[in-house]
Amino acid sequence: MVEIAPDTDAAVRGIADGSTVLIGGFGAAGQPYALIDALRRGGAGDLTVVNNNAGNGTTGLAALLATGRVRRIICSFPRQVDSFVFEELYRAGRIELEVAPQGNLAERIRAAGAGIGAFYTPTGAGTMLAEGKETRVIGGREHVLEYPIHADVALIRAHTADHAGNLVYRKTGRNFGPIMATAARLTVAEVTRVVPVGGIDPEAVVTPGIFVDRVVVTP
Amino acid sequence: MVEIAPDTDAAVRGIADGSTVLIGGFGAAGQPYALIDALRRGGAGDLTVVNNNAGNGTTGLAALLATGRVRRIICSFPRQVDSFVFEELYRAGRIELEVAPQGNLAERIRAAGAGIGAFYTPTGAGTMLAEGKETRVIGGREHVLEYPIHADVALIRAHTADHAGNLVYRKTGRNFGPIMATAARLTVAEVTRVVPVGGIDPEAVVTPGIFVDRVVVTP
Amino acid sequence: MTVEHADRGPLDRDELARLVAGDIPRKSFVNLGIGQPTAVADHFGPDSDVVLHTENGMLGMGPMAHGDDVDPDLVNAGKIPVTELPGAAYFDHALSFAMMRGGHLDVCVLGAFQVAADGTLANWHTGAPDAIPAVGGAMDLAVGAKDVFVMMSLFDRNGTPKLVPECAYPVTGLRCVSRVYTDRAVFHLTGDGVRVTETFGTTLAELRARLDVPLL
Amino acid sequence: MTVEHADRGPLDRDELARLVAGDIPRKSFVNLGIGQPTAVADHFGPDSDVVLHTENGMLGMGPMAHGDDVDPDLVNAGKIPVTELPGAAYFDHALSFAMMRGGHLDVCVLGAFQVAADGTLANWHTGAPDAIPAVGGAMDLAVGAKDVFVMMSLFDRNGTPKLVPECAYPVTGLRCVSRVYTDRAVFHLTGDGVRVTETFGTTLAELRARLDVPLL
Repeated sequence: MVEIAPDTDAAVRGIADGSTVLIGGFGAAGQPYALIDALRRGGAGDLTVVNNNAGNGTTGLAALLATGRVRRIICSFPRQVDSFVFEELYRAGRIELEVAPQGNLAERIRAAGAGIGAFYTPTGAGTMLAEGKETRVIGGREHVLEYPIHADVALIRAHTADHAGNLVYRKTGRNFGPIMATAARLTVAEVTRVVPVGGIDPEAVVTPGIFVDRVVVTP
Repeated sequence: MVEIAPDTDAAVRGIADGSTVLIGGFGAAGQPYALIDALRRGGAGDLTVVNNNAGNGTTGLAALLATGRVRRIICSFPRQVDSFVFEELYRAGRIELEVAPQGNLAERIRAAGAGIGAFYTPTGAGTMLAEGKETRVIGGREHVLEYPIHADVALIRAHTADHAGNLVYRKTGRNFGPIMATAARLTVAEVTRVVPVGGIDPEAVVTPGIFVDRVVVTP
Repeated sequence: MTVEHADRGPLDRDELARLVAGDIPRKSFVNLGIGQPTAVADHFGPDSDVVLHTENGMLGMGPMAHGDDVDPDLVNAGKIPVTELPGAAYFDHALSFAMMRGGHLDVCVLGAFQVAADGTLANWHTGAPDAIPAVGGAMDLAVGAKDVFVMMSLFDRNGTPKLVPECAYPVTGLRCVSRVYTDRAVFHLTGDGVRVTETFGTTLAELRARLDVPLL
Repeated sequence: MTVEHADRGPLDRDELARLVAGDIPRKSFVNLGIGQPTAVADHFGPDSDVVLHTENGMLGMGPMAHGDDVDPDLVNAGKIPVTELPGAAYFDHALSFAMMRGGHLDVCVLGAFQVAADGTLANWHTGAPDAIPAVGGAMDLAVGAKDVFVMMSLFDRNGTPKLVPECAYPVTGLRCVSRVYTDRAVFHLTGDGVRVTETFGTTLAELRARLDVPLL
């Protein structure tokens, strides 16, 4: 059974310095703003953050970056019109950046959750992003060997949870949530509402409760 | 848009000799009996069939095997109390058998659909089922290199389709259907009913229509 | 420290299943193998909050279905009709095996032909030349579950021990079993060796004499 | 066979988008890259039955959302609010990229800095030493879509051709582009070489003179 945390601070308790943190969301959609704020307040440092982007505006992930407590970010698209917080840190050499093709990012997170040790993909073959990586020709096509991204913590946003920890999402807010939930030792979901066990149709569950450790309701 | 076939014979038309055919189902649950019967009537031979099992009783997959037109079967669990059709063929040397751990079978089918060239898994390492396969130690643990199972055809059973080809399944009848639908050049689904476009909640779609070529309604 | 129950007979199947159930922590996610391990489900207390996984795509599996409750679309890994509990979830084989292989199940309970002292498991193939091999999800559970418990009789019909220095049967997984529950004793396979926690109708000394495996 | 429209100017952006839309077969599953390719969506006929994919997890994407229809949970790959059409489906990033990488999309339309004669694409990185690299889903689309169409101006501001013998910019994917739609001409990149199907405000002879790429 999942833990229903009384507030976001309780929901993120115990996140240690040096943690690798998966953060859901694609831009604003599905970004767990309240949990990111709680992580920022919690003060953990030397973090590695995995997100599709590198924050935008001054809230959420951007505000976390602004504290200087993120040592390294793994993402596919750090450059947005309003990603100035990241850009300033990056140009000042105060944050490490690993850029991965978005599909490799997703597949590497899924691989961690699914117990895959590594996989070959044609994505990125022959490009800068494959430099230094092992390659192999399979079926006449060059493939790159990619490794899973295992994490200590996943912070995601879903729409509804039940008391068994089952989650459903809302529209394109789903994005990385379901795979990130599988890839971390501790998965925390902020949701709009929690319903009793049996309140979600078993056929419609997207993330089964086995992948969810803590849930917190946020507006 | 998906094609709604008028009957099962039309639904399986054009399946050539020598095809690799993914057949959904785990035992009877989710087994597309009507499509298998149509494939049998269609007369294609020299088939490779991929299913979790190797048929049971005298109907469905077992009846197809009984025609002698399946050259080879890839499955995880051919031995059941009533798998006598397969057993007789196997002992007579009239069918080839490749046994794969069920998780490798599922992951290899998924890999074909997802464009993965190969993957490393600890499942099977050090066992007979890894003999002759490439291995590599990752994170201190021996892994086996497994390749995708690409198919010409997937025959699956779902519960409801809409005219866009979106599918939902029913209970544990879901099993291999969603991944098999992604791994074949031609995917055919038998369903209990077809509803208009918009008749399935977009949040509850399990197999999006992009993976489905033909749908046929069967009782 | 071994607790010896020498003044009674070996456990029967029901007692063994109850013993295993009692050792599974509350709120665990558990997969029970087909055959003998299935009976463990009958012995979880009402407050155990154990959630059962079946590899054909379900969490929150309930007891076997009977009569009108039988639904051909709702079966367990042994193809036996089962029921659905509140809070259940259905998913496809990719996600179901991701749970198993990705280390998300707390415990699986499997039967075995043999278990080696280092935890290597043999439970899928007798090795007989005319046997039709069939592995199902056994190798995935063996490598993937956080804890792999084995339930078996300690001796075969000929009195030969099934806890062995090295498996003679084709193996299912290397060094994966953490505990072996038998009718005669419970064995914890630790990094340091095999510890006997309890005996039934026998003594540690007697087991030392009958097994080829050093016991701590 | 090249159709020369020499008696007119080059295509404007709208005409180019219409041209691309007209070449996409009915009932195709299509991903439109951010920027200029997005405009292609406005030119599908009512009976085209084209289904739009957005890599952040949706098939059946509708036009941009305005006013009360804006929903922060419903955006396209450029984070622009969009709408949902009947028959839409939502899914996670793993399945969305499985569609892209597994060869399920019929067509994707991408912008480009440069395309080489062999179909090699450069569209993600200027190569400038102070540029912050950002790739998104471009490399996945490049290797995964059945047909990769590029939409771009044929010449940059300095008049330098962007269809080149070899890319000078860091590449996105090798030998992946099948067609290049530009304001001046449409190029089909075949196994045998580059074929010009149509010209606008120019001639095949003129293009032969200005491009370093042999034209069939």
